[in-house]
Amino acid sequence: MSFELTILGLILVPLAAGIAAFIVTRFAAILAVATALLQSLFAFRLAGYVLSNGPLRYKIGGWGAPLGIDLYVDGLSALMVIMTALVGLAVATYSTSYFAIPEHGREHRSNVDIFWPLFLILWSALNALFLSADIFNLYVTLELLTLSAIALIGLAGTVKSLQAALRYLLIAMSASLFYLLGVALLYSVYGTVDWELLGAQMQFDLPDRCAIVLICVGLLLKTALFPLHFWLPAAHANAPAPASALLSGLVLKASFYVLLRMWFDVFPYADLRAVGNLLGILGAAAIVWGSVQAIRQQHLKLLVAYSTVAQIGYLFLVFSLASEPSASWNAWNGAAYFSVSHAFAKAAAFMAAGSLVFATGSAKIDDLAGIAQQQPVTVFAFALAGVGLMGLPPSGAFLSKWLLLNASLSSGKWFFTAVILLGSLLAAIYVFRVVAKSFEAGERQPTRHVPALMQWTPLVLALLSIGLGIVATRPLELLKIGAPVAIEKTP
Amino acid sequence: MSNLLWTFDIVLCGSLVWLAWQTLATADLFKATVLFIIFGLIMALAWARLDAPDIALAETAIGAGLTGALLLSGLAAISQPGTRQQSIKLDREK
Amino acid sequence: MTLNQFLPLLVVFSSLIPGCIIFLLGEERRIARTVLNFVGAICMIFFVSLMLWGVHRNHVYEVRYPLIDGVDFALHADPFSLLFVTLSAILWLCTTIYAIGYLEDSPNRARFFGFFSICVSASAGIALSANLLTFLIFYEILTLTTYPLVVHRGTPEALRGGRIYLAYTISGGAVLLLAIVWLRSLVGPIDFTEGGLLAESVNGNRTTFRWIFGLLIAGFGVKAALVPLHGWLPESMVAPAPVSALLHAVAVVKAGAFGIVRVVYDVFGVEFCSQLGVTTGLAVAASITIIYGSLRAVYQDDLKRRLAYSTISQVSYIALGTAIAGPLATTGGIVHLVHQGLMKITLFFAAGNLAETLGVYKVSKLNGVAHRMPWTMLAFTIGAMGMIGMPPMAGFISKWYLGSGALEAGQPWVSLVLVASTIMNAIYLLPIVYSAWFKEPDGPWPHDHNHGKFETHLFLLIPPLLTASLTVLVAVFAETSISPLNWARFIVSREYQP
Amino acid sequence: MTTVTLYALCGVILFGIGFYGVIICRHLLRKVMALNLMGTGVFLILIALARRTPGDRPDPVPHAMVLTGIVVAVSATALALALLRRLHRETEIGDLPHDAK
Amino acid sequence: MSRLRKTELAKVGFGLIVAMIVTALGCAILALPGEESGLAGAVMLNLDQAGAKNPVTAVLLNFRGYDTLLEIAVLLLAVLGARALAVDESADDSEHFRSSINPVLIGFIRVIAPVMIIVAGYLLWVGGHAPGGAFQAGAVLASLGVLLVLADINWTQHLSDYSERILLTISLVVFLSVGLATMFNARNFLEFSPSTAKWCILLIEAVATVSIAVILLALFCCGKISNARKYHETTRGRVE
Repeated sequence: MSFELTILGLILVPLAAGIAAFIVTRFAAILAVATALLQSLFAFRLAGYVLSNGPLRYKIGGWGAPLGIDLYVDGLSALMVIMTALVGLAVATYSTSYFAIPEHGREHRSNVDIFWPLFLILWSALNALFLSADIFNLYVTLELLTLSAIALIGLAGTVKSLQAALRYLLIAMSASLFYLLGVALLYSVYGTVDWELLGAQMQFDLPDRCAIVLICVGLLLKTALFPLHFWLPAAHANAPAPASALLSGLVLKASFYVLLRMWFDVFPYADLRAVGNLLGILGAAAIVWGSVQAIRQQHLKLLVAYSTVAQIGYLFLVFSLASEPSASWNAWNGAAYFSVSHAFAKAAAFMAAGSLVFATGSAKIDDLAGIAQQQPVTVFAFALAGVGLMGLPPSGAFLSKWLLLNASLSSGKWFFTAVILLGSLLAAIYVFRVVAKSFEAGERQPTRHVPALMQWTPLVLALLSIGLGIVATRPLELLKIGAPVAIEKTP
Repeated sequence: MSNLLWTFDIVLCGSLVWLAWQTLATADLFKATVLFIIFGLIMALAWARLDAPDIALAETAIGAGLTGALLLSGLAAISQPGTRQQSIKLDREK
Repeated sequence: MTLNQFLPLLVVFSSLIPGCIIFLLGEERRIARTVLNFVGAICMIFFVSLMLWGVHRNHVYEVRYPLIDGVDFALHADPFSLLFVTLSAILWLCTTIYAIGYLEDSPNRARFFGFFSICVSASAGIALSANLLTFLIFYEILTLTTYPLVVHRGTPEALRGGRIYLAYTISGGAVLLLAIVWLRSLVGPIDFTEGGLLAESVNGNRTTFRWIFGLLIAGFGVKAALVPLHGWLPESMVAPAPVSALLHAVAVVKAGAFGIVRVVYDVFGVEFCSQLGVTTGLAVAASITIIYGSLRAVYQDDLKRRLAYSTISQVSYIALGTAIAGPLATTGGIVHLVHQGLMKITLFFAAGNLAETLGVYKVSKLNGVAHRMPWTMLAFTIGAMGMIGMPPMAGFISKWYLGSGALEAGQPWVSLVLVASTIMNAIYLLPIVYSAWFKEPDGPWPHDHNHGKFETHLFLLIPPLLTASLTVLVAVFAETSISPLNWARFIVSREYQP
Repeated sequence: MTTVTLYALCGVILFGIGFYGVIICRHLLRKVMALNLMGTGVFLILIALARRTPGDRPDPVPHAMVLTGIVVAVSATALALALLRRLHRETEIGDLPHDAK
Repeated sequence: MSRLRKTELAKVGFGLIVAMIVTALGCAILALPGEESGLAGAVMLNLDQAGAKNPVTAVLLNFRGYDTLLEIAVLLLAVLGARALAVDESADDSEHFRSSINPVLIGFIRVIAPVMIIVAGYLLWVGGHAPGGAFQAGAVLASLGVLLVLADINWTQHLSDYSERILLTISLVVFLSVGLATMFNARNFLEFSPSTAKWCILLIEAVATVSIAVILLALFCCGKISNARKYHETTRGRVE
C-alpha cells in the first residue's frame, strides 16, 4: 500500500464508512469498529512514511499549492493522527456497549443510528484537519468537526444538553467566522492559502496583525482557553459519555493544533512575544481557575469537564515559553506531547465517568460512596486516568510536564514553574475527591451491571496514557520531523 | 454614470447596514425574520454589483430563500406550546 | 543483554507481576493469591541474594532505558541499594505471612494484596534507582499505591488519614520534581555516583545549589517524616497493621531516609555538602526531629501512635548519621536503616496482634497482657530493648556507631542528642513492657478471640518472633561477614574512597 | 475610496453588527440571524477584495470560498433551528439561561 | 432596576469593543494593497484544462474540489444532526391534518413546478460555462420541494426512509467514487484528465444537484422528508 492510499484512506475511509453506516444502520457498529482498526493501521503506516521520508505532501487534484489543495504530513500531524486513531478505537469499542443500553438509546432508536455516522464523519474531519496544508480547507474541516460535535452533544436529548449544544454552536460558529475573516485578510494580502507559502512571506503589517488576532481569537474560542471557556463545561458534561470523550480528548486538540501550526509555521512569532506571554498567562489562569472549579463541582462529569478547562491551560504555556530560544524545543515538545497524553487520559476519564454514572444511576459524586467495591475496574480506570491528569510519573503527562518545567526553568519564567506544580496539586485534589469517595465504607445499594466493554475500555485507555510515559522516545523522535524551523532542534 | 453608480453603491450599503441593524433591533421576531429575508435579497444585488453572479444566485436561493424559510418555520414552531411535562421527566432521568 | 542486566528489573517485577495478577484473580481465589504472594517474595529474595553475591564481586547490574532524550529510566544495583532491597524483600515475606493471618475473612483482600505487592515493588524500585528521575517515578508510585492501603477500611478516620497522607506526600513529590528538574537544567543528566558528582560540575552560584539541596531534602523529608513534615505519619496509623508495619515503619519512611542519603552522598557528595554548609542544617533538623518525636511519643496513649512518633524519631537517626559526615557515623546511620526496620516492624506486629486478638489499642489498657500473650510480648520486649539501645540488640550497634562517629567528627553535641533520645526511648517504651509483664489484668479483654492451641493465629505469631530473633542475631553476629553492619562498612568504604 | 473598499467596509460593519447581535441579543432565533449577518459580512469582505484584480474579471477563488461558506452557514442555521425546536418543545423558552452551567 | 442598568452597561461596553474591532478591521482593509490579483492568474492559466469554462465552477469542482467534497459532508452532517434531534411525533395530531388545502397555492404550484425544474436543469447545465451550478440548481429544486410541503402535496409518501438516505448521500458517494476512479489512471485523487474533466464535473454536479436538493429539503423538514406532513402541521399556523 502506498503513501497516497494511506493518507487518503485516513480521511476518506471514515467518511465512506460514515455514509455506509448512515445507509445501512444495522451493521453500523461493526463497521465503525472495523474502520477504527483500519485507521490505527493507517495511522502507524503514515508515521512510518514520515519517519523514513521526512515531511510529505500530497496534491489533491494534481494542481498543487497555491491553486489546488495539498495534504501535508509531518511528525506533529502524524502523531495527532495516531492519537485520534487510538482514542477513536477506544471510543468506538466503548460505544458499542454504551449505545446498546436502552436508556442511552433514549426513546427513539434513531439516536443510536445517528451516532455512528456522526462519529465516523467527526473522525474523518479530525484526520482531514490534521493533514491539511491549506488554511481555508482547515476552515471547512473545522466546520465539519464543529457541526458533528454539536450534533453529538445534542444526541443526549436532555434540556441541558440542548442548551449546551446551542451555546456551543453560537460560539463555535462565530469563532469560525473570526477565523475565516483572518484567512480572508491573509489571502487578500498574499494571494495564497497554503500555510507553507504564507509562512514564507508573512510580514507584520496592520492587515497581518489583524489577521493574526482574528485567527487567534477564533481558535482560542474553539479551544476554550480561559476566559473563553464558558461554553465548555456544560457542553462536555451533558453530552453522552463517548461524545464527551471525543470532545474533550480530540476535538479541542484540533483547534489547538491549528493554532500551534499557525503560530510557529505561519505567523512571524518572534514579533508576537507580547501576545505569546498573554496567552501563557491566560493558560496559567486557566490551570488555576479550571482546577479550582473542578474541585468545587458536585457532578462527576462536570468535574471532569472543568479539569479539561484546566488542562487546556498547560497547552498554552508553550506560546510564552517558546519565545526563549533556549526553552523553545522543550516547550514545543512538551505542549505537543501533553495534548496527546491528555487526549488519552481525558477520554479514559470521561468513559470511566460514564460507566460510573450508569452504574449508580446518578451523576453526583456523593452517590459514588463505596463504589470501589462493586466497580473496582472502573474506579481503577478513573484513578489511573487521574494519574495521567495529575501528571504523576510514569504517565505521558508527567514527561510533558517535565519538558514544560524544564522550559520554564531554563527560560527563567518562574511563574510558570509554580503554576505547573500548583496545577498538579490541584488536580490531585479533584481526582482524589472522587477516588476517596469511592473507597468510603458503608452500606450501599447494589449498582447496575456495567457491560464488560464499558469497564475495560477506559482501563486500557488509561493504561495507554500511562504507557505514553514509557514509550515517549518514539513519538518524540517523530515530532522532530518537520518541527518548525524557528525552534532549536537540540534539547 | 459613475456618479450614479456611486450613489447606488452607497445607498445599497447603507440599506444593508440599516436592514441588518433593524433585524436585530425590532421587537417583533416575525418582522425581524422578514427583514432578514429582505436583507438577503438586497444582498443578492450587492453580489451582482460585485461581479459575483454565482453568489448572487446562491444567495437568493439559499441565503434568502431557504434560510428564510427555515427561520420562518422555526419561528412558527416556537410560537406553539411545547410539551413541558416531558421535558421535566427527561431532565430527571439524567 | 545478559541476565545480569535484567536482575534489577526482575527484582522489581517479582512483586509487581504477582500484584497485577492478584487484581485479576478477584476476591475469591484465596489459595492462588497466597501462593502467588509467596512465590513472588521468595523469587525476590532469590534474585536479591544473587545480586548480593555479585555486587560483592564487583559485578555490575544495570538496566537503562531512555524515556526522552537525555533522560533515562535506569536501575542499578550498588551495595547501598542492595542493603535496602534486601531489607524490603525479607520483611515483605514476613509481612505477607502476617497479613494473611491478619486479614482473614475481611473484605477486599484482593485489592489489599494487589496494592501491597505493588508497594513493595515501588520500594524495591526506589532502592535500585540509578538516578533521581527513576527515584521520583517509584517514589510517586509508592505514594499512589499506599493510598488505597491507608484508606482500606473506608471509615471516615481512614479517609481523613488518607487525605492527610496524600496532601503531604503529593506536595513532597511536587517539590522533589521541581528540585530534580532544576538540578538537571543546571548540570544536565546525572546518575547516582559513589562520592557524589556535583563538586566537579559546579561553578559559581552556590546559593542556587543550597536551594536545590533544601528542596530535595524537603521533598524526601516528607516521607522520612522530618519535623515539621511529619504530620502524615501518626494520622496514617489508621491503616491495617501490616500496612503500618511494613510501609509506614519501613518502606515509606525509609524511602525518604534513603533518598536523603542518596542526595548527600551520591548526588552532591559529602565534601561538597560540607562546603555548601548544608550538612549542619540537616543535622540540626534531624536532631530536632529525634527529640521532638521522642517527646511526643511519651504522651501518646494509643499504642500505634506512640510507635509512629517513635518511628519519626528513630528514622532521623539515619539522616543524622548522614549529616555528621564521617565514616563511623555514616556506618551507624546506614546500618540503622536495617536495624530500625527490624525492630520497628517487630513492635508493630506485636501491637497489631494485641489489637487483633484482644481488641487492645491503648497503652493504659495493657496491664498484664503478657500473661495472655507471652510470645507476642516477648517479641515486643526484644524490639523495645533494641530501640532503647541495649546490648546485645541491634539498636545498640547503631547508636554506638553514631555516637562514636559524632565524636570522631568533632560534634559532641550529637551524642547529647543521642543520650537524651535514649532516655526518652526508655520512658515511652519501658512502662509498656513493665505493665505488660508485671501488672495484673484489669479485667476481661475487650474482644478476646480464641485461637485454640496458640495465643493467637499462628500466622500472626511467627513474623514478630522471626523479626525479633533477627534483631538479636544481627547484633550478636555483627562482626561476621554477612551482617548488615559489615555491609554498611562496605558501603561506607566505597563512599569515602578518594 | 473605491467601490471595493466601500463594500469591504460595509462587510466589516455587518460583521460587527452580527457579532454584537450574537452576544447581546437574548432570543436564540435572533442570535441565529445575527450569526448569519456576521457570515454575510465576512463573505462580502472576501468578494469585495476579490474584485481588486487588474482586469474586469474578479478572482474566482474567493467566490468559490464564499459559496462553500454559504453552504456551511445554511447547515449551521438548520442545525441551530433543529436544536431550537427541540429545546422549545421541551422547555418553551426561547433563550438560554444566563449562568453558564 | 439595577439589573436593567447592568445589562445596559454590558450592551454599551460590548458595543464599544465591537466598535474597536470594526475600526481596526476597517483600517486593515484600507491598508490593503489596492490591486492584487490573488490566484486569478493561475486559475485563468489552467482554465482550459479544468473542464469548465466558468472559473468559479472550475475552482469549486476541480481546483478546490476537495473543499466541495467536504462541504457536501457538512450539509449531510446538518441533516444527521436534525434527524437526531427530531422527535418522532405520535399520530395524535392526525385529525387536523386535512384541515385546509389551499387551492390557490396548488394552482400556483402546477404552473411553477415545471418552470422550476427547467430552471434547475438549466442552471446545472449552464454552470459549466456561465454562472450557475449544482448548489444553485439544488437550491431551486429544494425550494420547489418546500412549496410542495407547504401546499400539503404529499409526493413523498412512496419514498421509503431507506431510499431517502440513499438520495441524501448519493452525491458524496459519487464524488468519492469519481475521485477514486481518477486514481486508477495513475493520477492523484480528484485529478481529472483534461479530456474527461468536463464529463466528470457534469456527473458530479448532476448528482450533487439531486442530493443538495434533498438535503436542503430535509433540513426544512427536520431531517426527514417523510416527516414533512406531520412537521408541516406544527408550523403552518404562523406561516400562512
